[in-house]
Amino acid sequence: MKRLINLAPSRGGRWLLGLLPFLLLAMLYLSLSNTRLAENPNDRLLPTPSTMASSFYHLATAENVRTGEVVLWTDTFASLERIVIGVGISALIGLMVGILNGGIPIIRAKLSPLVTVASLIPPMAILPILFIAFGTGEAAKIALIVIGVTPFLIRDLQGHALRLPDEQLIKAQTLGASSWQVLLRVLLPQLTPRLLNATRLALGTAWLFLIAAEAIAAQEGLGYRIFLVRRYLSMDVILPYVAWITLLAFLLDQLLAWVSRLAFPWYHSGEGDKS
Amino acid sequence: MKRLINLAPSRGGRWLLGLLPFLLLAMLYLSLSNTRLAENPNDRLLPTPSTMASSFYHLATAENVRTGEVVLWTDTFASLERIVIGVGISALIGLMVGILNGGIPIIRAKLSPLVTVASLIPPMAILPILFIAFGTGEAAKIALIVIGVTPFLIRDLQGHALRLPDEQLIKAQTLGASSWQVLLRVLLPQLTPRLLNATRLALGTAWLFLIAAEAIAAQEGLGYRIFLVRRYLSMDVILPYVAWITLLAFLLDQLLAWVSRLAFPWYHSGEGDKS
Amino acid sequence: MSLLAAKRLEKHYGNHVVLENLNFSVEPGEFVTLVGASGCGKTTFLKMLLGTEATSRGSLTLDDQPIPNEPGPDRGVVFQKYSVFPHLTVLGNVMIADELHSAKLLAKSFGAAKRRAVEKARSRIDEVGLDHALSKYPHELSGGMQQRLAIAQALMMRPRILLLDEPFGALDPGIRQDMHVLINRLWQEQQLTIFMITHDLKEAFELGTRLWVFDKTRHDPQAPEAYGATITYDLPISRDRPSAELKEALNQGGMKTHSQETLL
Amino acid sequence: MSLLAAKRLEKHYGNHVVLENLNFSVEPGEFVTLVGASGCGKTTFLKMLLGTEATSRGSLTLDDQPIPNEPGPDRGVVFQKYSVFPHLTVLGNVMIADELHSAKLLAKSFGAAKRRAVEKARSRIDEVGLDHALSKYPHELSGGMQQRLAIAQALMMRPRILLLDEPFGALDPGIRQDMHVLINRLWQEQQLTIFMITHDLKEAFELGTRLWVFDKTRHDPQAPEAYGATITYDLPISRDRPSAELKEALNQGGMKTHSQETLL
Amino acid sequence: AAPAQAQEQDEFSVCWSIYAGWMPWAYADVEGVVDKWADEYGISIDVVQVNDYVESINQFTSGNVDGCAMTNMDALTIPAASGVDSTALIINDYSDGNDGIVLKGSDDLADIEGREVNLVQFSVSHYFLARALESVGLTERDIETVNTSDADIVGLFSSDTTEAVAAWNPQLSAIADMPDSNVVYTSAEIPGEILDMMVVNTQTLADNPELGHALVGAWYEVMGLIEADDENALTIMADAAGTDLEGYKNQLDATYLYTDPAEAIELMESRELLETMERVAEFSFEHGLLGDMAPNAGGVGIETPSGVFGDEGNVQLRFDPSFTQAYLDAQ
Ligand SMILES: Nc1ncnc2c1ncn2[C@@H]1O[C@H](COP(=O)(O)OP(=O)(O)OP(=O)(O)O)[C@@H](O)[C@H]1O
Ligand SMILES: Nc1ncnc2c1ncn2[C@@H]1O[C@H](COP(=O)(O)OP(=O)(O)OP(=O)(O)O)[C@@H](O)[C@H]1O
Ligand SMILES: [Mg+2]
Ligand SMILES: [Mg+2]
Repeated sequence: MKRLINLAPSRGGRWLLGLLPFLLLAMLYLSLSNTRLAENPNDRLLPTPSTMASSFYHLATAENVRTGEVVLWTDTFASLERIVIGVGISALIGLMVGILNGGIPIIRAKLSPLVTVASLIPPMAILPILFIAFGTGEAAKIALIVIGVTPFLIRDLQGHALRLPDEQLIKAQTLGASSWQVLLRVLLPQLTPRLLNATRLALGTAWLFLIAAEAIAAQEGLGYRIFLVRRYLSMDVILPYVAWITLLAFLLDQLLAWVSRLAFPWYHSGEGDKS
Repeated sequence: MKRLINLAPSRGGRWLLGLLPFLLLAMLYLSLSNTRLAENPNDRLLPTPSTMASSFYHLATAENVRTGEVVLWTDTFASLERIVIGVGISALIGLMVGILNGGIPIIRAKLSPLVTVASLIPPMAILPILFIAFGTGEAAKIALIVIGVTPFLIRDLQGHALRLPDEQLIKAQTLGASSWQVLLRVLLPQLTPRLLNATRLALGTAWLFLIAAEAIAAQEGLGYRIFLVRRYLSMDVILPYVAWITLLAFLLDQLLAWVSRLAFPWYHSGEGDKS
Repeated sequence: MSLLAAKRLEKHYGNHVVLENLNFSVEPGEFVTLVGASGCGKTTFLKMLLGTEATSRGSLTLDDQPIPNEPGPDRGVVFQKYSVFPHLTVLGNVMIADELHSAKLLAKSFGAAKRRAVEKARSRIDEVGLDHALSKYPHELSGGMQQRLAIAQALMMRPRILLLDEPFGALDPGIRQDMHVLINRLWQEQQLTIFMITHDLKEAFELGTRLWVFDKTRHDPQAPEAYGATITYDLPISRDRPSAELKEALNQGGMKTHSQETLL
Repeated sequence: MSLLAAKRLEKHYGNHVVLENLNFSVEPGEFVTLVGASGCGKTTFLKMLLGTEATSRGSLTLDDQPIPNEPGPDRGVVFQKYSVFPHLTVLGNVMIADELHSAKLLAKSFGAAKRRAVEKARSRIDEVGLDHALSKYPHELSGGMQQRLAIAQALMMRPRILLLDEPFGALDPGIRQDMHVLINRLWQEQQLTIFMITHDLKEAFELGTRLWVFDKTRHDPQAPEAYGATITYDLPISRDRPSAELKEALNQGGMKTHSQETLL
Repeated sequence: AAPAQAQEQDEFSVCWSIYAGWMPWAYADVEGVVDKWADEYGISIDVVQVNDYVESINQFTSGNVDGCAMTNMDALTIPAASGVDSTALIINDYSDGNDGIVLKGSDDLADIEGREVNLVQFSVSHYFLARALESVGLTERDIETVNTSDADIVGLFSSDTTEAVAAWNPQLSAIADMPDSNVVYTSAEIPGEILDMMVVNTQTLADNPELGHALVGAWYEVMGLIEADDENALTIMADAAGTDLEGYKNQLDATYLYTDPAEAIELMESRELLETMERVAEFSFEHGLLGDMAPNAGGVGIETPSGVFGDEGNVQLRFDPSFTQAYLDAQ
């Protein structure tokens, strides 16, 4: 018999094994749900899959009488728009400040402590200030995402910039590069794939802030819906919405990974990190 | 003249430069605050530093008439307790699952997909579910922290476990180690400092969830107080509390860093990562 | 009955044939040195001896039994890198073998057992000349000291076979010379059977009693992965300079650059 | 007037004296090879020539002017690792020098300028034999090809001085031989002044016209950092085998292991 | 414990959230009034404060607590509509100005037309807003509603982009203090419609009447203190609400507290209560708050001493004066 640590499942087996805990969870849910519903048929806490499916189907197809909009899609587009804009702005700021901080010691000396402190402040706690500064519309929600995500991106990119081998900066200078040219042709292109990677890591946090922002004040959005129907304990809506958000998060993540592989082959097969 | 990228500030200069943006921010705040207060002396949004200081002093010293407790300390202890327990549980789970996942291929095949999916679910979206499932006691708040932080810790530690050179696992086996012994004497001690490091990274997120949870259901705690006085827009309490939270977060982070350096000298001066 | 024997042994990764048609038998006490171009499969071969890579075809036997399919205490190993545990001191690194053996559950010994293990480890450490660095961590040691430590560690369990994968590749030439003396002494004292991969033909000659050259006998430029390497030369070595005949053979066998480089 | 000259040059890091009492003058067209024990300060010396490390005391002049305190296009460099840009293809890596020069703002050329740059780069790439790999990224190249690319890149700006820090240290012996031929040819064709650090004394003799041995002349076992290394031997090399006298000198000067190893 | 399972037990929990009319629970909890009454009936009652109002009701609906302080409308649309048979044990007050609509730049309610209104959607604020719109001949189609968490509504109002809010106290008074804020409509204009109550699970109450008696007893003991203007008690309540004595008294001024149990009984038995509930049910039905299954406003039956509104076979919300009566009789 081989030692446990030396036993590797086959390819197909891995697939099945991976599915196993999901099946177990599903069965656990079903049995709990059945017990509760047997006791009280009106119980909303653990709805049956069919209830959830029909609620979700309803949300995904029925047009609102007043506006003619379909709830699920309105929510999805509103949320996606916010997260894409928010993360986009963060990425831009992160890239620029990260390059400047990482490449120019004098700027790093100025900004680094500020970024460190900023990254420690829980953005949720300073909401009122955000409202004053950015109003209560889309701007505030996007600002919350930006404030929540940018310090992480800056620190990550700054770290990567500092970890670029000195040899490359020296080499560029021996080829006659000015400071600006070093930033533009050595740091920028090498940090871009790392930005994509960092953005993928930051997406989770971005979703968090998006939902928090939508819980506070919104007229549509995935987080809005969850926090609105929460008062009716409509788990038949909340659970499919959570699954839907998870799926969207997964797809966004994969999209970024795919773009990165396509655009930066040297990064993924080279010495770049393997994550 | 040297190129900009080659100019490094002196030690003392770095210190001063780092202070600069904070001074600028402070001045900006003061001028904004003055303008608002000149317009409306009752404005609560941007209180003067002296107002904040006296409010904070009051919270930090005045005993509550009925309980004899000092608000700031009650809040601080309640929040710290939650965060320490929550992060502690997460770290334990993270370490154990991380080691098992990283060390034993068969377990990894089973759990890895589940962990991946779990890490994609935005915990904020299941916040409503949590309170319903766990009630409003400490359990729900700690559960939110655990749910929010554990998947990250597991993935990080699993990654580190997989990145340990195969040579070490093989070496241990040639010395006669069983699977259990490999986990215990090779993986566990080498992952512990990495756990501390990962925990430091996760602390920011943990604070976020703590505050979010305390906003919904709590009877004391830093997040609770902020949300309580938010009803009156008492920024003279909120702003010092935010600063206090930031300070606590910083101290916790430094504490972990210090413990790690003390306990794992080989990790910090060796080939371990430099963060 | 020979210690190790192979018959028409092959190793593939998918369609990529790495090794083919290996036939040999090795007696206890031999010191086999392995040379060959980079990527020709020397490490892969060592891994098959270790048991971390399965054989693809043919037979590989230890004491006439198929070789165990995972590492065990009868076969010690020293790699070029990562051979010692960074989280253990010199003493801890050497003691661990004993602890794994005597404390099945905790893999850590206490009291008298611990004192015995320390005693034993110290004498091993003395042997490799690290007695002044007992409580240092590997990152505080130079490359040469780390490899000594790795050797002391590997020999704690008194393995019958010692596998060395370019153990001195990363060392300074001066230090390397000291290591040669050390390994030679240990080999004789402990009656080990050693397999050592090296890129340095001179080293191979200096230490080994038997030299294996790994190379491809067939090569298809269109499909470089279609054929694998095998043992093209299996030469007994006496401790003198290589004979002219040997040089000749090597020059023709694709080892030109190696021999030119190190044999002048 | 000599190209480079040093007078009582020293380099300290805090209390740690790395180099002391360096005196030399180097004429255009010399090929200086630097050898010395690991950690004795060879790379530090090269960095002072590059301008990335400041001198601590004494003078170091280029054309009788204090050496510029940052890298410039007159001094090209090839490191052992990280010498090429991973995000650029072979063509891009070589073109970039031209682009930095001709497009100050975007550092990227277009249209006719681009065609000219490509043309120029291709001829350089041809010279180092990488013409078949124009659009490959460095990670797709072998170690030897990467170093060739680094050399082609470094020579694009026609530097007067070329600094090489163990450029071939990571290469296979066979490939190393080819690189020797290449660097020798380029040195002669372009009338470069070359400083090359190597661990391989044979390489140092084969390529250089002048050999510098870095070593400590004073050593305090209690305070190993109190004294620095200096140039203990400054030997002109003819392309023949080293004379017996030289061997003798080396044997006594602490270079024993090096010479034993590579000169047999 | 799931509601249907409720049997005889001796440990109970009730929850409340911060609102002027419910602050007596804070006092009753920390000063041991509830414990005293619970001991008297041989049970124990855990009084839990929940920071977020909606969450507190969810705790009740999901069966985590046995009772919860909530308004009449939320009692109907959340637990009752979810099939949790609920009993209004105590009617403690009605909002007499505690709810208000605030506009920026105008003191005329009619100017709300076309604006975005921040409020807690589908809450009693929403109902109140609908009633306000009705009074000036507008409907909800003439405005846009933005769901807003109640804790953040003050911060939002100080933002330039906010045009109108509907809020309750204490937020309302904080907003009213701000520059350019005009309170254009308050609940004082619809007295007796927005009722604040203590709601208890009907089944639990039926199985354990002691719970009802203990809660009622504790409540009216504190009411006595308020009636007597007990500064100490009021200060404790103010402190728990995050304000000072003066601020809290201002809030109480906008709250019509039924300090006299007889008055509360009178309201429960009155015809007006049933009519109010009918109006609330209709509003809720129009907004889909009674669930997709409800065929009409009467889908969820409401029972008061003066009669039943809606489906008699599906009565889920009951107003029960008997415990208050028992307390009165015992005094
Ligand atoms: N796990 C693997 N999967 C597929 N191919 C592999 C694997 N391991 C090794 N190879 C291939 O097998 C061949 C032999 O590799 P090996 O490491 O044994 O060479 P080597 O002789 O030790 O080389 P070096 O001298 O550089 O260490 C290489 O072409 C390598 O690409
Ligand atoms: N930035 C630095 N700060 C302090 N000490 C340094 C620094 N850089 C180098 N040193 C020290 O200077 C000495 C010389 O280092 P250097 O890298 O020049 O050696 P080297 O001769 O190139 O060695 P090798 O052959 O291993 O490359 C070493 O002892 C090193 O520790
Ligand atoms: Mg190998
Ligand atoms: Mg060096």
